[in-house]
Amino acid sequence: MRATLSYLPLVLLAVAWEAIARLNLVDSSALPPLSKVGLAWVDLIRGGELVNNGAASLYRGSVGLLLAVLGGGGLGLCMARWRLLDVFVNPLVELFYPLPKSALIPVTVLWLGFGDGSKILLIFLGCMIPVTIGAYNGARGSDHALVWSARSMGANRLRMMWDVVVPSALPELLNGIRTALALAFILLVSSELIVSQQGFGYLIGYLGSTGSYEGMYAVVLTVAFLGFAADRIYQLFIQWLLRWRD
Amino acid sequence: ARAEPLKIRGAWVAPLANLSSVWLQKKDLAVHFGQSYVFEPVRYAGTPPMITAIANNELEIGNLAFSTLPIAIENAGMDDIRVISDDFQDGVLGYVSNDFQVLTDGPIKKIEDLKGKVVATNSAGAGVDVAMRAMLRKHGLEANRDYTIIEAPFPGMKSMLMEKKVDLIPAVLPFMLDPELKKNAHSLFDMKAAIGRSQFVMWSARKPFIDAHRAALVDFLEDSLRILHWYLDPKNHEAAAEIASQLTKQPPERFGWIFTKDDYYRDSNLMPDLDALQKNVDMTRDLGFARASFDVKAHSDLSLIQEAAKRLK
Amino acid sequence: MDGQSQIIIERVNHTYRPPRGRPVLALSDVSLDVRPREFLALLGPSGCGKSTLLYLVGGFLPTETGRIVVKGKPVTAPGPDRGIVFQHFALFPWKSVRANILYGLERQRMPRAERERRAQAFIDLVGLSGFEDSYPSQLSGGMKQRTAIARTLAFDPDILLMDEPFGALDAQTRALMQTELLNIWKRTPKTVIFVTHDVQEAVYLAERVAVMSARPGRIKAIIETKFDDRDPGLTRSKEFVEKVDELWNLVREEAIKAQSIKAQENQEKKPSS
Amino acid sequence: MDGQSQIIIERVNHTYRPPRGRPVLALSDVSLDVRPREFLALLGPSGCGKSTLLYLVGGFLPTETGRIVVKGKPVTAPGPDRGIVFQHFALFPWKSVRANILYGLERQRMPRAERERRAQAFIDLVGLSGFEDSYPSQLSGGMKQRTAIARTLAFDPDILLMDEPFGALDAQTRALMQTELLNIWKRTPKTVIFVTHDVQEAVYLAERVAVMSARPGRIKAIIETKFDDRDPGLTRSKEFVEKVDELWNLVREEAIKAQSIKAQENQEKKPSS
Amino acid sequence: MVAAMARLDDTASLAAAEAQISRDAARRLDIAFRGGAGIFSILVLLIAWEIFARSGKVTAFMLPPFSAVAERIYADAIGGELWRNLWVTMFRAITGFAIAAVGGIALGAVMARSRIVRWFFDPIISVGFPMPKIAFLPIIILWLGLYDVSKISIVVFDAIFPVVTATLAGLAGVEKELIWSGRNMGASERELMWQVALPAALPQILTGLQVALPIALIVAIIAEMAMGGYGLGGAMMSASRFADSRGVFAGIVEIAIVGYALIKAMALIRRRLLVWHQETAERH
Ligand SMILES: Nc1ncnc2c1ncn2[C@@H]1O[C@H](COP(=O)(O)OP(=O)(O)OP(=O)(O)O)[C@@H](O)[C@H]1O
Ligand SMILES: Nc1ncnc2c1ncn2[C@@H]1O[C@H](COP(=O)(O)OP(=O)(O)OP(=O)(O)O)[C@@H](O)[C@H]1O
Ligand SMILES: [Mg+2]
Ligand SMILES: [Mg+2]
Repeated sequence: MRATLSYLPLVLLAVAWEAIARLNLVDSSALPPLSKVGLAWVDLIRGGELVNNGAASLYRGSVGLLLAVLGGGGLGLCMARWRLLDVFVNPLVELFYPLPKSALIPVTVLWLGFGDGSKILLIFLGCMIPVTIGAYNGARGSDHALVWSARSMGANRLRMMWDVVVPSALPELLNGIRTALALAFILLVSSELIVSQQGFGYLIGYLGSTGSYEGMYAVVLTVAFLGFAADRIYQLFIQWLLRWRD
Repeated sequence: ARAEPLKIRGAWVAPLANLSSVWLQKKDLAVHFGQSYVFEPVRYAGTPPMITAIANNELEIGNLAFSTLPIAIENAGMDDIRVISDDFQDGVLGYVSNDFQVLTDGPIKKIEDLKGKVVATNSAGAGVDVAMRAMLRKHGLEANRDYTIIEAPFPGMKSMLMEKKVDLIPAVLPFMLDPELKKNAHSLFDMKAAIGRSQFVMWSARKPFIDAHRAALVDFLEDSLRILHWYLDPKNHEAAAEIASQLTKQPPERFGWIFTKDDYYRDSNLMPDLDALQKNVDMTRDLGFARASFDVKAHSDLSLIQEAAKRLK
Repeated sequence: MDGQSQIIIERVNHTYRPPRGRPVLALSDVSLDVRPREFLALLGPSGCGKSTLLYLVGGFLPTETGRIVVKGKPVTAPGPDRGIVFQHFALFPWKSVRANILYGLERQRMPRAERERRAQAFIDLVGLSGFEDSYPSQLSGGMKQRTAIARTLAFDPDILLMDEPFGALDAQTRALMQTELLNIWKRTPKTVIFVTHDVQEAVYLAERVAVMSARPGRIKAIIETKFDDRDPGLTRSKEFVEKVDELWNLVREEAIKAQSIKAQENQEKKPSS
Repeated sequence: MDGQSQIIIERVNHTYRPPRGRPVLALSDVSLDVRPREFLALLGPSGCGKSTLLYLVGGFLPTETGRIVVKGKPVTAPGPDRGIVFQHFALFPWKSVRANILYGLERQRMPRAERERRAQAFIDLVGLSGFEDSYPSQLSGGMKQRTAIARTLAFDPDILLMDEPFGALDAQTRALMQTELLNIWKRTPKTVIFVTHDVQEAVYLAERVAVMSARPGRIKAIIETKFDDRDPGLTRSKEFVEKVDELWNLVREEAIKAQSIKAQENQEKKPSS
Repeated sequence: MVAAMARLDDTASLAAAEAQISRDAARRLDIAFRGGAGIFSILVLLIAWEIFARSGKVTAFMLPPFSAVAERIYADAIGGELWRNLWVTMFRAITGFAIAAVGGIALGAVMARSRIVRWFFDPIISVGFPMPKIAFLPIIILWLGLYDVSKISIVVFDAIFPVVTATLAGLAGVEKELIWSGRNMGASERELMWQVALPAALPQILTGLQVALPIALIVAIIAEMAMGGYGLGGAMMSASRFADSRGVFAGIVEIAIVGYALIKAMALIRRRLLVWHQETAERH
């Protein structure tokens, strides 16, 4: 009951969609009614396409995201604490942030080809932005006295990073990861749209190019729903992790 | 022990239109598949990434259009690329030609009326785009000077025209068959009128690859021919429509035209029309999309497909 | 100066440079020697640089001019030989009371059972049994302070730097903690620098009391306050009261000076601004 | 109870319910009346609920059982009629000393010139001239505390709730601040609840001293400490020393009880865990 | 300046003043070094690029040498095309970013305060952000047209999410004593939000904005690539259509420079706004 109530806005949105399509407020070939999208979804599930392509996508997405969280988080934390790294690496990282990663495909395929590798790299690079910025700013803001405290109890620099800098950077870092989580889904689709044999992006591009918009939206909504579910689970995780805050 | 079968990756963009996109569905006809080669069709969002992929040895057989072939040779520096077979052609008598349509009760009555208007295209430099620009130029209209070009995906073209966001759209298969479009729009000119018969899309591969794997490629082309023949055979029309339906998630009734005369022309021997191609390439250069022209014969290697066709007989 | 000193502070200055605004000279030319096993109290008006001096000895702030030598080695970084109780506690907010206290022990690779036992002993010592699993945000001010004390005492550093460690405690708890601290100090060989605002406390606990001048902090005087016996009646003895008075007067002078320096600065500033 | 009381606290309980872990009963059945213009000190062992009681009167925590009435109206929300000095200062870290002090005055829509003048006066009063533009992170502990005092005094609330406001100050500055507080209290009609750990301070400043019992906090005793004159020699008078001793004994009992309650709880806990 | 400072602390010894001078010099050197080092590592990257491109391991199509790309940028700049495209893209990205910033902070603040608003937007944001908006391109074109409005809308929709979540997360972490303090001094709920909660959450909110800025730029460019029209993205797209590697890489470099400048500006704003914060203090 509570759950339905709290997701009522989504239901309202769905009703609005159905109404817009049914009332022909927008050309129904561009926006099919949600109910038809639902039917197409059932078909896609039955045919197994959604599951097969989804598995491929989720693999790429989770590897890319994982790398972004570990690599980006580590980089951000280290840049915040080690001056030399900050001075030499930060300019390169900042130069990299604003690049539309899809424009880098010609370069990324140089090393990784058009297979999973280049897509994972793309997701990794894209998701790195919020994680690195969050980790960097969070770590820079950590209370000096806490850092000192740990050091004076015998924590070496590395230990201190893990014991103090990471927890104090956590609120910002976690929010960065939340953004990265959502970005991962967007990047996943856009990287698979360009070239691939399977994946959500492949299905979207493929169904879209045949004009079967019901199917395309079914896939789009599946991606959105997975993103939504991931975000919900992640938020529960955050709550648990930050339980010490009052 | 036998050698590993050769891996051949083939590109496609549009489902149904490109043979690669329906190839695997009739894999059972491919007698050499898994023996001397394996075939792996890969979808690309357009031809430009294919060029990158070929240059990078990530793709063996590209699906280049007449307008992108010069780009691959000149800009990407792949002088060793060779046309090896046909995919489909436009403007062949008795077959369908891509259409350029306007609203029936709209303001555009003749091409000159497009001055100052907005024209949709699928992607700058694509075959359809080049043909359209050529036609407008014949009538004294230059892109960006006399009219605005915007890009939109093919399936969305109809809505854009109906909502009067644009004044001219290219109508390609299967979207030109849309009943609503048929009711409200009509043809202003077609691709045949614009550039005559065209060798629209053809399979292309690099010479070192061809030389190294000649035998396997002939096997592959032989199987491809078998598959094409199956699709073109009127006996199989219903089964083909069923495959199309499964692929595109649309009812089979909509695919009455597929592999018939209402479809693009496909040479039953997969033999490209090099004369048409030469004309297309020259025109692409004249429009400024390519810097220089070249002899298409020097950039094709038809011996493979000839050999494959011979074997089938 | 001599090999005998445990902590040598020699002509040390410290200037804070906020990102904006003018630099603040917090310590000027401070020299101080602390002998091994000595209990030294540090008195001085608010803002005179007592905390800053502890931070320098702790190795948290870099020594810019002059030098600080601890056990024969110049201080370059913090280390577990010098334990500090911060004025604002600096508890890890994401760790429970127990976990906060265990932290230093874990860093010393103490076996698990041993460190659990030790942590519990110090929790009991500061009277926090029952609150082992509370987070700092769920403690009262005094309880936080006691956690901080327990945390530092637990990992048993040779040198204790304590910045008003009993400031938030009620009189009785404070007396209890004083006794415990003295016990620990007597039992284990520790050198203590103890910042306090309570002159009585300073005289009662310390062997010597250093009085700092108003900002910029200097060592103004060092008074011996070693009494032969530390009986409960001590605080009422004439000797004791005299020492307290002497120190009280020294501190008062400085506090008044601090007020007037500020007033003067103020005067100077006014016309220009 | 009577129309005369400025603050009526009647059978108030307070339980903290942390999201995890067991609830903590901080106050149990506390009743206390404060008369208009009265200066009441609150003494009690660490963790007994003094801060909690101030939060309730301040309206920061909801009154769950019992009732709290201030100036005839039940407390429902905080308001500028009750100014509070928090134990941990709660300064706005993004505001300079001056801006922190100005904040309350701005909220009262005081004209600009007037509030600038008033803020400066209180900065001078607490001896922070020269640090007007410093941010809290650039102040020493005592300086932060003085900023917090100035901030609350500046906006001139009818009722002052002060939670160990002089805890971080050196003896002399503390004496100065005590005098200033008494001056302000005498000049303007203010009711004060003053939490302190210093029994002498309580006796010196307050007209009545309430002693709280160990957790869960109760009002254990209320002692009149009104002396006719507040001369400098007062603190040495017999009367005064006797009051201090009386209170000291009361507090000690509670502190010892607090220790033993904990020890007992501990005992009870051990076998089960 | 040093003299003035010496007078200020005239109680300080001469030695201290001298030490001061040498420290000041060291600091200046240090600042110069930091600026220089940034350029240094970028230079190293460019040189590595040039060498790698000329090494023969890659063709000029896959990776043209930097010098050729620079030439191309120069030509575009002289021809004026660069500035026209730059202006269009910046206009879209920055307008979108500004709307996302203001809207995101406002939405986050209102969500933190009002349960109803939170109830309504919470699931919508969770669904909306991971949604691949490219797929809605046809509808966006139909509704909002082909020009700036539709592109800016896409930018806003993608850039607002990090701002909203950062605002929410920041507000959730504000110490309750600060709020109490503000209440105590008579701040209304509105004033509390503006004067206490938001400033206290500012570090996190700024982090959200710092994340949103590159996203806004990227999305603006991708929208241009997908929908055509002028702008850096449009130019890059047509270059890519014609396998014009120099044009593509010129675009990449231009975007990197513009983005770098924007990110630096944002970092500067952060430093200015957070002078009071730990992170701006000297690092030891
Ligand atoms: N981070 C900082 N930035 C700028 N100035 C600072 C900083 N920390 C301290 N100061 C200044 O240095 C001086 C000494 O501060 P310190 O904290 O050492 O004083 P203290 O003796 O411990 O005072 P208290 O007894 O009030 O705690 C003060 O005037 C303070 O304003
Ligand atoms: N947020 C909280 N969550 C849970 N328990 C709390 C919380 N705040 C206080 N307590 C508990 O309530 C009791 C009373 O706390 P309070 O801060 O009122 O004590 P106090 O008398 O002010 O002590 P002190 O003199 O040490 O400041 C303590 O036992 C403490 O553990
Ligand atoms: Mg201090
Ligand atoms: Mg308290």
